[in-house]
Amino acid sequence: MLTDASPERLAHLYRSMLRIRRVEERVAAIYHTDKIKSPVHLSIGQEPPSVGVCEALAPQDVVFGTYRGHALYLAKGGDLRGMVAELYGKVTGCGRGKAGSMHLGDRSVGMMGTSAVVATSIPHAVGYAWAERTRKRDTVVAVFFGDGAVEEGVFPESLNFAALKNAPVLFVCENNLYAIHTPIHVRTPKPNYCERAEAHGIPAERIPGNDVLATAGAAKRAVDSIRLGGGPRFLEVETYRWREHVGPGEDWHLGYRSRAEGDSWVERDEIVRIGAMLDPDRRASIDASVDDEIEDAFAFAEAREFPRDEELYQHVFQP
Amino acid sequence: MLTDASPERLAHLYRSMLRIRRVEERVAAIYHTDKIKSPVHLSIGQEPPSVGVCEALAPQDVVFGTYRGHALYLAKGGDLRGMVAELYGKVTGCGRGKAGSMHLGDRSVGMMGTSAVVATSIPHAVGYAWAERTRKRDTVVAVFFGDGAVEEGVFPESLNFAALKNAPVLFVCENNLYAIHTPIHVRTPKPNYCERAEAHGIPAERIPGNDVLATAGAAKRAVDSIRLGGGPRFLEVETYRWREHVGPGEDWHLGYRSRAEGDSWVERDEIVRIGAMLDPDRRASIDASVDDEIEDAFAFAEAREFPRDEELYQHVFQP
Amino acid sequence: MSSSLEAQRELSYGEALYEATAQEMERDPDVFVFGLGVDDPKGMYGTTQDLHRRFGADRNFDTPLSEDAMTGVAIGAALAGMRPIHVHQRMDFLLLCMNQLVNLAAKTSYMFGGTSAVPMVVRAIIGRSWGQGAQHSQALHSYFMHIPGIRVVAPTTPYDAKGCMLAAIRDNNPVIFMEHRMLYNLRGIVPEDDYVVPFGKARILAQGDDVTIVAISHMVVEAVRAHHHLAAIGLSAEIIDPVSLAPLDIATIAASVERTGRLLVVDNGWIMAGAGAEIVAQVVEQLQERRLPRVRRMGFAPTPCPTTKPLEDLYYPNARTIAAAAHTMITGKDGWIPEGGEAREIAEFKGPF
Amino acid sequence: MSSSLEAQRELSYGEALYEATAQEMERDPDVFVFGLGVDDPKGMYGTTQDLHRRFGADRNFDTPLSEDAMTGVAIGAALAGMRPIHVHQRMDFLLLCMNQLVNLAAKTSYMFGGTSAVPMVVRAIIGRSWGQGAQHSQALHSYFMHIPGIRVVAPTTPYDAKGCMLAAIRDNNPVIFMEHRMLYNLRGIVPEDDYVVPFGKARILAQGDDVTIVAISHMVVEAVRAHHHLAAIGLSAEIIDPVSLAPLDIATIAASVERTGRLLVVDNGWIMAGAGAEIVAQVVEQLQERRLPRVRRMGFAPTPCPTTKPLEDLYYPNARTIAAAAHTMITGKDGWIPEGGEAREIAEFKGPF
Ligand SMILES: Cc1ncc(C[n+]2csc(CCOP(=O)(O)OP(=O)(O)O)c2C)c(N)n1
Ligand SMILES: Cc1ncc(C[n+]2csc(CCOP(=O)(O)OP(=O)(O)O)c2C)c(N)n1
Ligand SMILES: [Mg+2]
Ligand SMILES: [Mg+2]
Repeated sequence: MLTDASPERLAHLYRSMLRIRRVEERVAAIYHTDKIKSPVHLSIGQEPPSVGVCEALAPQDVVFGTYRGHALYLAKGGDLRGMVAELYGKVTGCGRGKAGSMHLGDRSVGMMGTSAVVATSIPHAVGYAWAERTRKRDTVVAVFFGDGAVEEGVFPESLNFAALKNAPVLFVCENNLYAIHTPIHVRTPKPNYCERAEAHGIPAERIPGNDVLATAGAAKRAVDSIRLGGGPRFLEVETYRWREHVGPGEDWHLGYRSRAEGDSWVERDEIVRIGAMLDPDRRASIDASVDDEIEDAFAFAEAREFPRDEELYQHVFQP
Repeated sequence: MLTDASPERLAHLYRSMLRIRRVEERVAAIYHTDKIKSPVHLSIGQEPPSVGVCEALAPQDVVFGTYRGHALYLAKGGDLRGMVAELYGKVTGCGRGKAGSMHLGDRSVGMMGTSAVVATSIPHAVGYAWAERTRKRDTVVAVFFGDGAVEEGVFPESLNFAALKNAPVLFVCENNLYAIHTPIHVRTPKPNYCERAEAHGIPAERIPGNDVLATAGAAKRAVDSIRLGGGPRFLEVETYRWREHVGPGEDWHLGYRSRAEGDSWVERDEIVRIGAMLDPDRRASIDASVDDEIEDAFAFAEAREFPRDEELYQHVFQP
Repeated sequence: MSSSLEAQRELSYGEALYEATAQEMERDPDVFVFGLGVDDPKGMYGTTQDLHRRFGADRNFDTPLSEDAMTGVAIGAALAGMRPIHVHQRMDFLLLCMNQLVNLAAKTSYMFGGTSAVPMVVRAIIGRSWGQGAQHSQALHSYFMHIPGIRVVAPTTPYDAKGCMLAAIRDNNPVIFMEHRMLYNLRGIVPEDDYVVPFGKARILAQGDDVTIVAISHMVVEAVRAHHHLAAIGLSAEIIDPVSLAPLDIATIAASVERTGRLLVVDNGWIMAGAGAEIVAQVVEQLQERRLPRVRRMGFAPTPCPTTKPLEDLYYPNARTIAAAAHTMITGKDGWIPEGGEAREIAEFKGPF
Repeated sequence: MSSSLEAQRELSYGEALYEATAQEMERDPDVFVFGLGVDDPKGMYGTTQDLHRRFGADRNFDTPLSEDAMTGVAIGAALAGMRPIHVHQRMDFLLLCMNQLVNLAAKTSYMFGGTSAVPMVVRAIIGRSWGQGAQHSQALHSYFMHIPGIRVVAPTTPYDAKGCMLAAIRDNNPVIFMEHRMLYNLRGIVPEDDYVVPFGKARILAQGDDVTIVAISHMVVEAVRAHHHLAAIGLSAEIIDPVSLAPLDIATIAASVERTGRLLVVDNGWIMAGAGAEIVAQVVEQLQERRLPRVRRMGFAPTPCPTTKPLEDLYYPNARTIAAAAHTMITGKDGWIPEGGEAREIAEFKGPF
C-alpha cells in the first residue's frame, strides 16, 4: 500500500486509533467486574471515521456525536482520565458521573456533546454552526451519526436548514450497515444517502472501506470548503462494528450478520494497516505510551470518589 | 387550445371545479355574518389538483388531506349538505359540528380525513395503503399536502417507508408557492421536490400551470401503475391560492406576493379555460344546477340545529 | 417624561412583549428571534413585527416548517452562547418538538455535569378563538412543569409579560413562555425601563376571605371578573395568578388558602394530571398539619376542543361559571350563576388566525 | 390438563405478554405488531419473538428509525380497520411521536364526529436499569392521562399483563401500554385461556388499615415489599395497584383511604404534575365532605436520571424508602428505615439493554 502521508502524520493517526482501540478493549475486559455500571456502545473497528475527520478539524472546531461516542471524544482530544472516571461513575468524570458512557462531552476541546436518542444532536450542530457563522467566526462544526439516524425526520429537516443558511457544518454518517440488529435493506429500499444530501443542494461524498487516509482527505477538502463559506457538506464513511451493539462482547451467534462478513472487515484492520506503514520501533514506542496512558487513566478512575449524595440535586438548572 | 378529452369528461371536470369555486365564493360572501364560526382556508384557484387527481381514482380509493380541504372533500364526492352544515356548526354536519372547516371527512366516499397540523396525515395515507396491500385489496390511497409540508420530517420518513413496503400510495404536493406568507425560497434553497422523492426510489412528476387535464393524465398514469403493484408515486402540481391564507378575503395589500404574480394566475383561470371548451348551453345548464345545489345546501345548513349540550361529551372514545 | 408619569404609561400585552424583546435585543447582541412567520406582515400579533428591520434579518427570521429541527437549532445556537427566542404560533405544535425540549434542552445541563447551558425561550401561543378546534387550542404547560430542568411561565398582565420576558431571555435555562391570544389586546401599565419579574413569585390580584381562586393565563382575567360578580352578592374571592408555574410559588397560595379555607383552581387546560392537580396536591401537603381546605378544580372539559360555538362555550370555564363554582363552594348551595355575556376579548376576536 | 390445574400455571410477565399477543393474532387476522427490533434475535425480551415466524413477516416486522411516521402508519392502518401494536424499546422515544399520539390518534374519533376509530396499542417500555441515564429511563404516563381520547394502562402482574393486553388490543381507542423492564422476569399465575382485565378497576394487592399505598408499575412490587417491612413492625399498609391510569378507579382508592386516613402515592415517574398529583387531588375531592386524609407523594427525584449507581439509587423510591415514608406518616416519627438490599430484579439485571 502506497501513501504520500508523512511518517509524522501516520504516527499520529496510528496513535489516535490505537488509543481508542486499547481503551475500549480494556473497558470490555473489565466490564464483567461491574465497575462500569453504564451500557457501553463500543467503537472497536470504527476508529477511522472519527480519527480521519478530526484530523481535518482545527482546534477551535467543534463536534457533536452519539451514544457510541468514545472514539469521537478521544479523537477530538477529550481528556482520557475524565472519560474513564465517567464510565466508573466517579465525580471526577467529565460529566461528574451523570453522563456515563452515552453522554461524553469535553467543551474544552470542542467535544460538545452526544445524545442517546438517535439523530437528535444533528440539528444542534446546525444551530451551532449557524450561530458561529452569524457571528463571523470561522468555526467548522462536524456532526457524527449512524446509518440509522438518516431515517429520522430531523435529519432531512436539518439538511434543509443547513443548506438554506449556508451553515458551516459537516455531516458525517458512519455507515456501519446496521442499526442494532437490523441491516440497512430492511430499513430503506435505496441507501443512497449521498443522493439525498445532494437533493438538498449539499455536496456529498462516500468513502468506502473504513479507510482513515481517504476519510481524512475527503474531510480536509470538505472542511476547507466549508471554512471558506462554501456551506454544508456530507460525508458517508463506510465502517464496521466488530462487537455487539451494546456491551463488551461479540455477537456473531445472534445470526443477524455473518461471521464471514465480519471477518472481511477484521482482516482489513485499519490500525494494523496504518501500523504497518510505520517504523517498527516507532510503533512499539507508541504502543507502550498508549498502554501507559491507559494504565494511568484506569488507576485514576479506580482511585477517585463517587459523587456525594447532594450531587443528585445539582446541575438541574444553570445559575 | 386543443384536447382529445370527450365532452362528457370536460363537463365533469368543469362541473366539479365550478362547484368548489361557487361554494367557496358563497362561504366568503356570507363570512361577515359570523354564521360560519370556523377559520376557513379557501381553495379558490386551487381546484385543479383535487379535481384532476380525484378523476383518476376509483370509488373504492381513498384520500387524505389538509385543513385546506373543501376542494378535496367535494372532488372526492363528499356530501355538500354535510359540509356546509359542518361549517355552520350544525349537528347535521359531516363531523356533527366538531370538525369545522379544517377537519372535513366523509368515509362513505373515501374522504378519510384531514389534519390542521401540517404534513401529519401523510403517514396515515401510507399506513392505510400498506394495510390495504397487506390484505390484498387493490385500493389506491392519495394524500394531498402543500409545499410547506415537504419540510416536515414526517414527509421523508413517510416516503422511505412507503418505498420500503411498496405501498399503494400517491403523494400529491399542491405547490402554491407559499406557506402562509412565506415564499418557498425563504424556506428551502432548492425546491426540487421530485428529486427528493426520487432519492427515495419513488418515481415523480411535476405538473406545471395548474392544469387539470395534465394533472388528471399524470394521476391516471400514476394510479394505474400503483394499482398494478408498482409502488408509490409522487406528483407535484403547481397551483396558486387566490385568496388570503385563512379567511374570506384577498391579501394583495400585505405585500408578501405581488398583485402581478396573482393576476397571471387569475387570468389563466382553469375553470374558464375548461368552460370555454364546452358547448355554451351545456355550460349554462351546469352553472344553473351547481347554483341550485349550493342554494339547497346553505338552506339546509341554515335550517338545522346546533348540537345539544350532551354532544360535548360524546365521541371522545369509541365504544 | 418624569418617572412617575412614565410609570403610568399603558401598553397592550402584545406591545409589552415586543418592547421587552426589542430592549433586550438592543442590550445583548446574542439575542435573536426566529420561528414560522415572525417577520411576516402580521408579525405575531405585532410582538415581533419589524425586529428584522431594526436588528437585521439574522436576528428575526422565518423558518421552514420543521419544528423538531428548529428546536434543535435553537439548542445548538444556545450551546454556542446565543440566546434564541423560538416562537410557535400554536402551543399544539410543541408536540412536534417534545423530544428536543424534554430529552435534550431540559437535560443538557445535568447530563454534562453542569458544563453546558441551554438558555432559550420558547414562546408558545395558546390558540383559542372560535372554531379553532381540537388541534389548535391546547395549552400544554403541565407537560413542562413535569420535567426537571425546564422553567414555565404564563404571564397574564402586560406588566408581567414584559418583566417575565426579560427574565426569561436572561435565564440560563430553557423557559417555556406561554401566551394566550386573548390577552394580546389587554392593556395595562408597563414601565419603559428595563425590569425583571422574577420567577417563582405569585401575584395576588384581588384580595378576599371566602375562597382562594388560583387561575392560570387567560383564566386569571375571567377569575377577576368572577371576583366582581361575587363581590356584587357580598362574597369575597382572593384571586391569585401564579405567573410562573415552574418554579411554583406554593407558599403564597397556601397562605391564602389557609386563611380562606377554600381553594378553587381554574386552569386554562385539561384538569386530569394537569397544573391544577399539582396545585391542589401541594396545598394539601402544605396545610394538612394545620387546616385542610375544601378544594375544587375547573379547566377544559375532558374532551378534545369542538369547533361549533355552542359546544365551545361549554368547553371553557368563564367568569360566570367560575363565580358559580366559587359560590357553591362558599355557600354550599348550587344553582346561582351571575348574568353576563361573553368576555369582550373573546367576543371581539376575529383573527388573525 | 384440568382447568383448576391450568389456573395454577405460572408464566413470567414477558411470557404473559407474548401469549396474549399471539393468542389475539391467532383469533383476529387484523392484529399485527411492529416497531424497532420486534423481530430481532432478542425479540423485545421475548415478548414478540418468533411472531413473524408463526404469523408471517407482515404481522411482526421491524421498521426504519422513524417514530413519528411509524406512529402515523399505525393510525392509518387502524383507520383501514387493522389493529396495530406498536412497540417502543424506551418510553422516552414517545417524545418523538407525541404529535401523532396527542394531536391525531387521541382526537380522531371526536374530530370526525365519531365516524372514525383508531384502535391501536402503543407498548412503551420503561428503560430503567443501571447507567441508562437521563434519556433512557423516563416514564411519561401522566402525559397521556392528561389527554382526553387516549387510555393508559400499566399492569404489574403477569396476570394483568395478559388480561390488559387482550383488553387493549380489542379496545377501539388508542391505548398506551406501559411496561417496566424490571417486571419481565417476575412470575405469576396466568390462565391459558383468553380473558380480559377490564380497564378502570384497581386491584388491592395487600390489605391494611394504617395507610393506603397506591403504587404504579414497578413501584407496586416495591410497595408490596414495603408492606412486609411494615408488617414486621406491626404496621399494616394497604397496597393498591390502579392497573389502569386512564380511566382511573378512584372509587376503590378513595374507599381505602377513607378507612385508613392516609394516602401515600408512589409513582414510577416524576412527582410534579404527575399521576400522583392527580390521585391525591381526586382523593381529596372525593373525601372532603367525609374525612380528609393525610397525603404524601413519592416518585423520581426532581432531577434528570443520573448514571452513576450511588446517585441512581437515591433517585428511585424503593421498598425501604417507601416503608420509611409510610412509617413516618403513621407514627409521626422520622428516622426508621428497614434493613434490606436492592430488589432482586434490579440487582440481577444486566441487559439486554
Ligand atoms: C430515536 C431513537 N430510536 C430508537 C433508539 C434505539 N436505538 C439505539 S441505537 C439504535 C441503532 C442506531 O443505529 P445507527 O444510527 O446506525 O448507529 P450505530 O449504533 O450503528 O452506531 C437504535 C435503534 C434510539 N436510541 N433512539
Ligand atoms: C406543524 C405545523 N406548523 C405550523 C403550522 C401553521 N401553519 C398553518 S398552515 C401553514 C402553511 C402551510 O403551507 P403549505 O403546506 O404550503 O399549505 P398551503 O396553506 O399553502 O395550502 C402553517 C405554517 C401548522 N398548522 N402546523
Ligand atoms: Mg449503524
Ligand atoms: Mg403552500
